[in-house]
Amino acid sequence: MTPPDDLVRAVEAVLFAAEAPLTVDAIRAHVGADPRPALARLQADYAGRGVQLVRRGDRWLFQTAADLAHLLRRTSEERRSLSRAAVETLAIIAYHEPVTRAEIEAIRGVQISRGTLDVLLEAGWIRPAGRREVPGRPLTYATTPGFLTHFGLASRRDLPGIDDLRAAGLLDPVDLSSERLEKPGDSA
Amino acid sequence: MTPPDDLVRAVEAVLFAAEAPLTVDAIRAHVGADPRPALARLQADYAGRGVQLVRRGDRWLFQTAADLAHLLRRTSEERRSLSRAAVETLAIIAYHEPVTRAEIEAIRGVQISRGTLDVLLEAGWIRPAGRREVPGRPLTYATTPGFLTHFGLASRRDLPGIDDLRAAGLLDPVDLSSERLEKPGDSA
Amino acid sequence: MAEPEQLTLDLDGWEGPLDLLLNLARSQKVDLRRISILALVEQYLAFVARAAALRLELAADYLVMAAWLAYLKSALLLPREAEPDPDPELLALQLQLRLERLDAMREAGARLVARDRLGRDVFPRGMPEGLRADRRADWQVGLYQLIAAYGEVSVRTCPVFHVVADRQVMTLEAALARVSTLLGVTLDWRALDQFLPPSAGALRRSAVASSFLAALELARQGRVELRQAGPFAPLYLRRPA
Repeated sequence: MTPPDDLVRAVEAVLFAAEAPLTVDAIRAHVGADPRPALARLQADYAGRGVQLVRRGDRWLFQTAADLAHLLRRTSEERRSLSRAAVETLAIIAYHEPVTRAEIEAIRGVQISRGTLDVLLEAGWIRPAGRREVPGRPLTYATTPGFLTHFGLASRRDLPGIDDLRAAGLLDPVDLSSERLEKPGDSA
Repeated sequence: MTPPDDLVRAVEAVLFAAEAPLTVDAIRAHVGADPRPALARLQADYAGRGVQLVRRGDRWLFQTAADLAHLLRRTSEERRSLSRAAVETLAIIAYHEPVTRAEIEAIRGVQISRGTLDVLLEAGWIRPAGRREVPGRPLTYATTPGFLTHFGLASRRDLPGIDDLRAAGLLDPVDLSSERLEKPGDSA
Repeated sequence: MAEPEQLTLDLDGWEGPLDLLLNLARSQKVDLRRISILALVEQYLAFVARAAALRLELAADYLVMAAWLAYLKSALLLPREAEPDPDPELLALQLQLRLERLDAMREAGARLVARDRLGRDVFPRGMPEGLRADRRADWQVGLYQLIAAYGEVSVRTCPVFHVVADRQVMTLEAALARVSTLLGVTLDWRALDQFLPPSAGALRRSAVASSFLAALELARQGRVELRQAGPFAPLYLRRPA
């Protein structure tokens, strides 16, 4: 390939920097000469490269080669841990579904922020599951098949029950504050 | 010139499509392989063309060749030119970084007026670069990758005349006690 | 008045005394390392004197610099003391270094802005397709965390029963009945403790509190008169005459 002459270089730079496809006249206004021979030369130079010189109607532009479009988009996986509020909310939905936001809050004893449900929805673990026919018709939430897959469950029935949790020591209030002095049953 | 292989085409397309200069890692994330051999090959391919592949800091970008500036300058968007104070402040930060506001003021012999650092921060050329562990813990400033890109520097070592200035001792750390020069009462 | 204004504008052109000094030094047309500090000081002092003669308001830092330079000048001219402190030669050298340093940065800034600048002289691609990176979160949460969280929620929110075991109290109703009944027995003032049932310990404390409240309630209804000599003195009750 012979080195490009000044006109070819000029047309190349003008088209590269242009913010919209340019007509031959517009290119000529920049470079001060008929750009058509240079356009033909550039088209040949870029043939087979990752960038192509193409004509759309009567306008010219550089664009990336169509077969490489997939490279311009990529998905990256980010390891992130779920907030405590989100884990608790997910657990409550899994154990009580279908359940409304107000019911989740009543069970947690704390309000849940808008973002918490969004995170779970985006993760694909919960879904809106219709409205409850009570005043205000609140939306209910339930888990998805994706939830079962992620947590390796065949069905929701595989979730350990309250008694299983107690047996496993998961109901021992080990890290709770001293304000809770008694558990039901202990004092009776 | 041999036709470019797939990796070269891929790196070429990714850099053409990018809206900002890319690091080697960012390119690798898109093309799935070490792009460095391809970058070297592309730099050679584009040498002498109207478009160049350049490295700015650890980032790469295509840009138009400098000698074609006269064809491309956009008279419509006249850039607001920098004040003398802003230019000097930028030079001091670039050549002395990281540098505190007090050190900049000591070199210039005047206080920095309100807008000067703001203008440079807004342009994306400087950034806060941590605090100096001296009394008062003053904030330091340093330049950004955007500074290298805008001023066409491959690295800070390419700053005009930096080696000579260093050799002449003109980039030595600023002795803030020399401020006393202007206060005869203090030194007497 | 036109002329002084002209000079005011001129003064505004300087960014402080160091800037002015550097410009005066440059007018000596020699390498900054070989300028005559004495000549420079003369020029500066002459400038300040001229501005003062024109009754221009000089910024304080110009005058401070003038004072310091006058001191430096006299120190440089006077015969050397045995141990001059600070050494005037050293001070002159420091001033020269400051001028050189500012000059170097001024020069560097000029060279910097004259470079081929992106967006002014060289251009990035005008219409980049753009790259997209879709971030997918890979949530790190397992079944154990899920059920443990449910356990915690259950523990935190299950109802807590608080049983008061065997505590003797005298209710307000009982106290009201007892005080009313006893008031009917006599017309004399009687201390509150004479209205209490025979008891000790916790029940007595409860009886005092309830009987006191009963006395207040009966007084409100006009069914008893109360008398107390002072704070914490015994409280006396009597049926109204």
